[in-house]
Amino acid sequence: MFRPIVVCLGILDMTQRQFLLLCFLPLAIFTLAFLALPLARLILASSESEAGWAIYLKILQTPRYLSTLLQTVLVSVAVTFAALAISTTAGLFLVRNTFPGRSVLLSILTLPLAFPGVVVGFMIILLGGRQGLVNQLLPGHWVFAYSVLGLFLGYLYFSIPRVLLTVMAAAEKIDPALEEAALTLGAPSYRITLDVLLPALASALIAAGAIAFATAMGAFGTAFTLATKIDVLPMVIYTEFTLSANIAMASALSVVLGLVTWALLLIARSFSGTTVAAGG
Amino acid sequence: MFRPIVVCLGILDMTQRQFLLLCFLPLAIFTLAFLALPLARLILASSESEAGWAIYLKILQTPRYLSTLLQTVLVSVAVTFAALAISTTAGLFLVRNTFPGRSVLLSILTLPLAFPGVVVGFMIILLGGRQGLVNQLLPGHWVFAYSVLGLFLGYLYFSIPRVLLTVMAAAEKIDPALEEAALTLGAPSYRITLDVLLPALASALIAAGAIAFATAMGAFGTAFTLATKIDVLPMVIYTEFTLSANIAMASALSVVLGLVTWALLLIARSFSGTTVAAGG
Amino acid sequence: MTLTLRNIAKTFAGGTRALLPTDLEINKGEIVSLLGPSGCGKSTLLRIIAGLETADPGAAIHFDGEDVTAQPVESRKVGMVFQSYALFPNMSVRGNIAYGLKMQKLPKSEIKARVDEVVTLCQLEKYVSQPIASLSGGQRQRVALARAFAPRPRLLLLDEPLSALDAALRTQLRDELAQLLRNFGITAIFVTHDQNEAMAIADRVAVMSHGKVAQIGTPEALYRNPDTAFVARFVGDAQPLVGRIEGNMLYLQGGKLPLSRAAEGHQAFVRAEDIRLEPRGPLCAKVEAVTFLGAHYRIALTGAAKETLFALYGGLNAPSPGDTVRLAIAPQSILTLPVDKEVA
Amino acid sequence: MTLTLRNIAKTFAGGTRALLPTDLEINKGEIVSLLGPSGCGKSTLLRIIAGLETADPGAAIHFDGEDVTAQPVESRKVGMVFQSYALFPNMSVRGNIAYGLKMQKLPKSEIKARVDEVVTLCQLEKYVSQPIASLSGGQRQRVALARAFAPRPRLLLLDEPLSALDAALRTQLRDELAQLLRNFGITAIFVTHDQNEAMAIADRVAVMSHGKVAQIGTPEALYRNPDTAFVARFVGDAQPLVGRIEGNMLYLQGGKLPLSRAAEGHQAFVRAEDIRLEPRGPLCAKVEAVTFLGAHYRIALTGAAKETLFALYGGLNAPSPGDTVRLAIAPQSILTLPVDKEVA
Repeated sequence: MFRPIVVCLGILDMTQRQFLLLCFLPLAIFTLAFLALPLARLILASSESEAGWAIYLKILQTPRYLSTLLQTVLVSVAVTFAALAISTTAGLFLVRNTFPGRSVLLSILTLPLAFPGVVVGFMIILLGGRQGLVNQLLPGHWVFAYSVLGLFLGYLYFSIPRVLLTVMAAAEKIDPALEEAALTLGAPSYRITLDVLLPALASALIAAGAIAFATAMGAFGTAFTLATKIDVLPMVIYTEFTLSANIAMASALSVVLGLVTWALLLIARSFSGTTVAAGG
Repeated sequence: MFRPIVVCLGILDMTQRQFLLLCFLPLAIFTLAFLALPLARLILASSESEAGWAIYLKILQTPRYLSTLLQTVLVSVAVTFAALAISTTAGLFLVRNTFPGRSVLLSILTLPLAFPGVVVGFMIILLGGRQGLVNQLLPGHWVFAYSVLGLFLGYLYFSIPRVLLTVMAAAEKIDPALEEAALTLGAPSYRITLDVLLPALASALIAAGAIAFATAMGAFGTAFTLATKIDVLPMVIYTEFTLSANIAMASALSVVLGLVTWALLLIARSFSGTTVAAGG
Repeated sequence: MTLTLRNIAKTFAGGTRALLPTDLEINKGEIVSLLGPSGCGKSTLLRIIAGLETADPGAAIHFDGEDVTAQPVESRKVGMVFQSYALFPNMSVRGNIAYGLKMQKLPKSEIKARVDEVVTLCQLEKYVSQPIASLSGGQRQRVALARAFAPRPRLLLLDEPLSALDAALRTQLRDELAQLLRNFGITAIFVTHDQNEAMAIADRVAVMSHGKVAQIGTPEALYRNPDTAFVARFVGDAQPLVGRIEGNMLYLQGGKLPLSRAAEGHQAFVRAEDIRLEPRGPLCAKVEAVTFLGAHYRIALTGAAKETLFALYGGLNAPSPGDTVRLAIAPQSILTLPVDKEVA
Repeated sequence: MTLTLRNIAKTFAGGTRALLPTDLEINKGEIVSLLGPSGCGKSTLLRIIAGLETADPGAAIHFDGEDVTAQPVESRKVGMVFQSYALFPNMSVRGNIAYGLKMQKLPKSEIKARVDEVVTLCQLEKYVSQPIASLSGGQRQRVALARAFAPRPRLLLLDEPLSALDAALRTQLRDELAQLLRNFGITAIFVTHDQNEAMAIADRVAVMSHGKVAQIGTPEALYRNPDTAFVARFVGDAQPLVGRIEGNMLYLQGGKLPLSRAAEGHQAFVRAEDIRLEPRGPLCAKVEAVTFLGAHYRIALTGAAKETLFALYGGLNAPSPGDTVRLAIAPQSILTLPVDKEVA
């Protein structure tokens, strides 16, 4: 993309070139070191128990870790797909229709963006906890805050606005003539959605889904506030580190969590084109 | 943008129109309710102490809350500007230069995206804690993990890749002819940076800065893992709620945190154009 | 198919009148162009015929006598080529062309046969399995045409089908498009803002201005006998000869010219190709600038009329800037038209 | 300023030779066009002159005798107009025009005076305080010109200055641009792929093909005496007359034509405007298609030569498709050129 500037660098006189290098190079190196060093330390730390590198094998052999990893992935996948389904439908509706109060509604929809995970967990308890709104209205049966459902809803609450905005931004860019072309060719609405709209949104959906998944995999505040009975990976890492002082295992679990998420982000990026998937 | 589709809706026969409404409207309403209900409950909950709505006044009168709010905002502002400065310099360098291993480097730079705040806090302890790497190399003087510096570095680690990718995506879109035009008009490099590059990046920088600020304001995992001595707002909310069972105050603090962040996101969005600021 | 439009008007939500009540009759197999500057209502008219927009109440659209005014797009059986081509990027060339046939739920073998037929007609054999993104502008245009034509529509509508192409390609593809439309043998309406495109492709041209049809006729009729000054200027770039008309004489700054008829109160126009440099011509002018255009020179002349006149000169030795020359214009080449109220 | 280029070549990193060693001499105040299809190296040559790209070792660029080969862009004092115009969107029109003067650290009063002068020259008075985003394509082009011209460059370079505009505007702004460049009285080089643009604006045209200058000369010289078949085809769309040449006679499918000189082993070309319909013409042909273009008809003819020939017919009553006609071509209108190896 930026070939011409590289060429420019080639023809600047030495003073200017040195000025540029003086500015940029050290900072680039510093940035790299700052980002890579902690990671290297983390990977090293994971080998510093008696088990050595075999600690990764130990994760696979310990049912508690395995089931936690599985649970975390499952909840994250569920949240991702739910958020995609709800946001796509609502997003398409919002983009396709103008009505009074639409911009106010949009502002409300983006409000949850301002709340951290802790507050979201707290909201879920206010709604679905023992003294929660739902339990007060329908007593005795509706305490869901501390179950998988509560966690799921908390994560979903956190994800929907982010996915929604990505979907709406992508939907606004679809050439309206595409739908009109399908209409003149006799396509009914559901075929237009399937054949035109969803394919056009595909890369935005992949990108938004990847971000939702990564966020859910790493969510800590919500899970911690809910003090849920189900283990999620970030909480196990916290427990191993703070309570059990098992630094090597905490490091190893962190590396696994990072790898799973990173791999997914990379895959999503390769499907949806460059930096889209990395926005969040 | 989507006027033609609204027009289409007007000319579809009734069955198709009903089908569309059946699909979209209930889900849109559900989404709205799902996002608005917890918020309404939160606001109501904040008034349910003896103090009533005066609880917001109480926040302003309690030095601990005020200083926490101030501290959180200060750390977040510092992180935002540091992340912007470092990422802009490094990002411009990366976009302007091609060298062997560039794509590997880019992948490494995006790695921190895969780690949740808990792990980031954990990394900071591995580096700057009492048994940390830095303290081992330079014993006795360099335990920074539990101070403001540790928190700052943790947040920065979390923010840099996100800001970096936004900046790079924006930098790649700058018309190279703009810089060439400035060159032919006799502009030296620092003027090109000031007059051409930074203005062209402005909206991306505002958007990325807003996200970095919002993330820092709400960060919990990092702060919690570091078990830092300085209070940040999400931790105070957690403490009020879980340990003191002071639900009203926790709610009021959450509302304040949400409002501050939301206002900032809105301002950023109005400066940088629609949905950019909401990606994260 | 015969198309009859009666009383078609369009007022947008804000109150803007995009189209004033318009009647139009298009015969079977005819190719008609809607020609006009942007904002003249030509695209709105096309979209109303397609069913993509609804006309104001009172309109009537008949296809071969059948009233389709209330029919939705998908049952009108019209093919449409969009300005952006609007090809489905997630389908191959074949997938795009077959889409309309699939929507008609035809058996697979028939879909294949009909796609192959249209592919041959549009010379797309080499590209059938390629993705849309790999096609050039001209290929995309052919695919869009093939997709619109494959379901055998009653009417083909084209919205600025050449404007997405770059200038060099446009002339070449204009002829190709004209040829394809003739081969299809289909009634077609196409919208353009380029007079050359309209004249080269259409049997009849409807020149539109400010939401109404200013004149409709064959290219020759519009060029030779424009009804209004707008049509004369827009089709063939007629230049105003600002002066005084007395009886059948036109008095200009540089001399007087005989007209073919008495035309007092009218405006006189002439086209660049009708101004001749003649040593004994009745009009005196000064050469301002000379531009070599290959087949001829274009000469900017002052002093003959109030405004600068352009003349085309086909000889080898053009005059030089600063020369004084004499001009002649044949009386039948001077168009005398009623004074236009709208300045277009 | 006089510009002398010696041995300018450019090999890209991948080994692609964008430009073969090229020499060029441009006189003071001359407007020269680099004309050619995309990829012919014309933009690369322009960028090397500007200093935005470096030529391969061995090149020499002289401005008025001064060797600037090693000088960086910012000290070469050239003005450049980019294809995208590259106006600074964060500055007003005035800010853009003043930018180069500010970089020269001129006193404020002088900057103001010089900006005002250029603004008047480019007729931008109405727009000086407007933001760039509010300007039309034509206005942007004028601002880009004014910005490049304000610092009084030694040389003005324009990279496809009209290609960002739509077709209707382009002809109009072509004349405006030509006029402005003459008013500036500056040595200028502009790159284009449009022969009409090159001929209408430039004093001399350098036709480029495959990284080298095929021919350089005035528009008339290129049109009337092309050196190669490529130039003949590219400038004025000469059509090949594929047949057999014996002595000064050309034998075609539809008859034989006298040439102005013996040209065995050469290729014959003719332009559409030089083919005349004459009842007693020596060439027999069949009318394939007739297109009305306003000033004349374009007639597609088969049977005369191997490929379809196009002729322009200026009369009122054109023949109809299917008619048999006879054609005449004056011997001096038939270009006989060496056989081209490159097929362009």
